[in-house]
Amino acid sequence: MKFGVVVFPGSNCDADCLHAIKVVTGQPVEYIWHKSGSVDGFDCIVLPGGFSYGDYLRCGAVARFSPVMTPVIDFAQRGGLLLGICNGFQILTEAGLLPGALHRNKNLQFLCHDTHLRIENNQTPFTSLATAGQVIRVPIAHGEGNYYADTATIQQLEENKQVLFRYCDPQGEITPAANPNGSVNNIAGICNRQGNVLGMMPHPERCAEDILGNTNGQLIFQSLLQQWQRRCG
Amino acid sequence: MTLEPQIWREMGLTDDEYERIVTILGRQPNYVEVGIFAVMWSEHCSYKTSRPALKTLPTEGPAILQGPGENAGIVDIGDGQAVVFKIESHNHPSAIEPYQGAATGVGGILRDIFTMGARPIAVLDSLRFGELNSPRVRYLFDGVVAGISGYGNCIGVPTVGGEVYFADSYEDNCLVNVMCVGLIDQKDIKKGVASGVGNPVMVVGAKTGRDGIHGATFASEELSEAAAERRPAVQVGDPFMEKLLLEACLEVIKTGYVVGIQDMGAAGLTSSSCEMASRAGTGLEMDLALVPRREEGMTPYELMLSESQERMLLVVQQGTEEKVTEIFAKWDLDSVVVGQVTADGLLRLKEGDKVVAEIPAKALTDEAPVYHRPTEKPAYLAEVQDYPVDALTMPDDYNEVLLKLLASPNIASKEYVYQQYDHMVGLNTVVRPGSDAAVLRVKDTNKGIAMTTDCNGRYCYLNPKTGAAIAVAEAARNLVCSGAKPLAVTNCLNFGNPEKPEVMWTIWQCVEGMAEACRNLETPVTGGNVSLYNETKGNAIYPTPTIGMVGLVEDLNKVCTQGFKQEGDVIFLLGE
Amino acid sequence: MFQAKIYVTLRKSVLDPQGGVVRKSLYAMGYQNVPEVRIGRYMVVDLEVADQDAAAKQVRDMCDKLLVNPVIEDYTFELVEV
Amino acid sequence: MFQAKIYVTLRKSVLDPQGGVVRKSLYAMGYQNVPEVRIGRYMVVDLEVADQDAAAKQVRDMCDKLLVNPVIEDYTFELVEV
Ligand SMILES: Nc1ncnc2c1ncn2[C@@H]1O[C@H](COP(=O)(O)OP(=O)(O)O)[C@@H](O)[C@H]1O
Repeated sequence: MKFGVVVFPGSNCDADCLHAIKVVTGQPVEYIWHKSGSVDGFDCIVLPGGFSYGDYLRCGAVARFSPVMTPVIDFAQRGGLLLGICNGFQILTEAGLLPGALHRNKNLQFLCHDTHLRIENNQTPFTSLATAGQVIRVPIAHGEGNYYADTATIQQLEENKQVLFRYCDPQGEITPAANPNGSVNNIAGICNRQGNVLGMMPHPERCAEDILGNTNGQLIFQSLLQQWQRRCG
Repeated sequence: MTLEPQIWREMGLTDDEYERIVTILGRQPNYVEVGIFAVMWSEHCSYKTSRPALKTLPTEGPAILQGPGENAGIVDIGDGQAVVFKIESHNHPSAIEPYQGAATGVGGILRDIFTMGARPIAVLDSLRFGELNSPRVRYLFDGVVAGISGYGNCIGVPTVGGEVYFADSYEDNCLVNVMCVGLIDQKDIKKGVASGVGNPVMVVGAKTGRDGIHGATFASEELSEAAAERRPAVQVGDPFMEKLLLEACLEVIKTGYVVGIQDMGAAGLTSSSCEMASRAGTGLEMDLALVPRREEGMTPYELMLSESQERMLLVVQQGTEEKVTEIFAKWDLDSVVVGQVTADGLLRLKEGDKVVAEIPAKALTDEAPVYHRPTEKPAYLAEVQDYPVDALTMPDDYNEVLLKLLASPNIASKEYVYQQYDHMVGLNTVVRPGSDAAVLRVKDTNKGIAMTTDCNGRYCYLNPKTGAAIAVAEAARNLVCSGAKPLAVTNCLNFGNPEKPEVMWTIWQCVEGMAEACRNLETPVTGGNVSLYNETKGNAIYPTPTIGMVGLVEDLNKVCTQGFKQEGDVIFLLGE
Repeated sequence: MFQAKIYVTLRKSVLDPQGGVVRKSLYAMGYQNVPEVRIGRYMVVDLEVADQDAAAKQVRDMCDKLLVNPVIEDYTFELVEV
Repeated sequence: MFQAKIYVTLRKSVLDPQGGVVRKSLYAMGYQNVPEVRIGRYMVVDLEVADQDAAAKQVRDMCDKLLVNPVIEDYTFELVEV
């Protein structure tokens, strides 16, 4: 299984994603330059976190027009596995691959700390190794992770089980206090209708090695690998 | 044409210093030349007051690869790797515009690290403010923290540690000291030298604007209403540009085309060019008409003194210009050849064919004036040191006192601050903020680097020499408690007006205390920064010699954190 | 040449945390007569284009594509010939 | 009641990194006729106050004290009765 990590100008979790994928899955992984016109040969593409184009104007707004986004969007529409983490999630919403928008945290501050996430749907390629309702600890690091969509969209997301992760307390309760940024329904990550595109604000690549004190994030990369191996033998 | 005395005096030069310039040049300087001398001979750039004291610091040791004098210090950590680190102040700019002042402080120290070819892996911030109940202090505090967060998070270097103190003495003069730590393979180390006559000189990165003209001079005087009027256009940080510059510079340095490289910090093009020439014993000739600019009609004077951020000066091997330009273009950055290295030791500036300034490079650096200012033990010391401590009454309720202490902003958790900093990006942070020292792993090894900043200004006020020694000792203890062996020190000397003998005395005392402690702990000083004139309306800050220290963790499995771990564990108290 | 002044505001249905904070600060400063503050973006875009209709079309296009996020933002603009 | 529309821009000579990035992005999208973009803030403040002069005085005061950072920003405003 071949992973690709897109490098936009200003991406700063690109190297982290590459490292985590390599360490966790042992699979080949390469950078994809933002000016690249093709993503042929990749089985899973990651839009990493960081500050593409400095997050100037709006997070993800400028990156969405990078040349590489044309083949990436095409890749996703053909069912390719696409994972957007943090800034990557913001880019996915700006590009219209996921509904809604991410705006400023309700306390107006950048926040970097651990959060607990409840896995709401384990029937996706990103979460297949999880048990239903499993709670994992994954750090966030963002100033604009406050997920918003209008009521109708939220209803659809919920009905179709597109909400994959919700901020919760360590026991798995979805409480306002466990919501770090004001997201509607404590939403931390959603997928598209087909289930091949995931956007999430928390950083699984930051908790994928023992030395960093937490390996909960491995679950996502391992699920991807397992699903792919199952599909492709 | 002779200039009016008014002109050089406003630029911060004394009449004596002006005479000295005339002697050096053997003629009257023109306006551009006076401006260049004024910034280079400012306290901020020349260390004219602090140099004699700094000379007494221990700077050598078996692990030291680069001591003071370069953009940053370097220590050996084995396996052909090294740590590059330095601390710098951005006090004055932060007092004027806390967000941008702090942000550009981070930007500046990052550039000092990556100009040496190192990848910055961590930032630490050492902050001092007045008491939090004042709205102005609150504004400064929130603005500074937001600025550090805004810049550091965006560029993607984790801010892993630091300190925050609140005390009245910093009410009008907040302190913003930022330290950066980088990692390098020793073979990639680059220095700020303009060697090789005929080699091209290139300006890369952001375009030059009218921002921050005379910022260095401004940092070398007291904050006052009059100074506020002379205030230059505030520099705005562009962390996105810096991220591109960082990646492009590291890529270019790897190619081997680069002969010397230096960032344009205080005094911009002026300091970078004359320092690079002076270190190499060469000269530089530049055509200012070629410098990319943001605004129309900029004069040579403005181009030389602008402190626009996110710019670098490079000397590259002849014939590699195009390849270098290609790499910068890949990162969407401007890079332009503006001149070349010469043999005559002169900094020669032209606008087209016209020479607009010609100064021996060394006159601006090594030959800057040095002042041995008078010292006098301050009278307050006798009073505070004789304070009858024994006469203090003991409280009735110790629980109440404990709660009060824990609630004091100086002791309370600093989570509010460090949760605004991305302290995990890079995947190296093994010990996060909140413990004694931050520990970062070195990927693909079993090693770690521990780092901390420390200084208790109140101790230094009560006893400058012992206070400074305590700061070094505390830093060393923080590293040791984390499982690291202390290696080396960088420091930022923050003081009031050195023209006052009492302030000068505390500078000497602090440096003595620091030197003694560094000698005893075998942690040489590899560099640092001096910020004087932190004084408003006669009120100086506490003497604050901030210590930044790095240490080596030889076995990452033996890292230790602060908290109690398990019920039943035995508690020991060590020391006297 | 034209200059477009573009005013971007958060849509009514979207909570404006920044506006809320500013309103509270104003209140604390003594401005108890300020029921609402909304904070948005103001952009000035210069356009080298001959006629006003073409300019307006370009501005609308830029806003729809890049400058404004229709999920959470609304905009209006003005054009002045310069 | 009045509504103040406040336009805040960066002062001349102050770098506008956002504006620069947006200009380049517009350029890449085909708008090669946009020499400059400047990005500022737009604030809408409701004021329960009887007359226009009093409203104007209040707005100036709020801007000078809180809403605008005079070190790097300039502002203008308009008042409409609502
Ligand atoms: N400004 C800051 N930025 C980042 N981390 C900070 C800052 N201030 C304090 N910290 C972190 O909080 C912890 C406690 O700091 P401090 O109160 O100075 O501890 P100590 O007095 O034990 O050295 C340390 O890990 C320190 O690095």
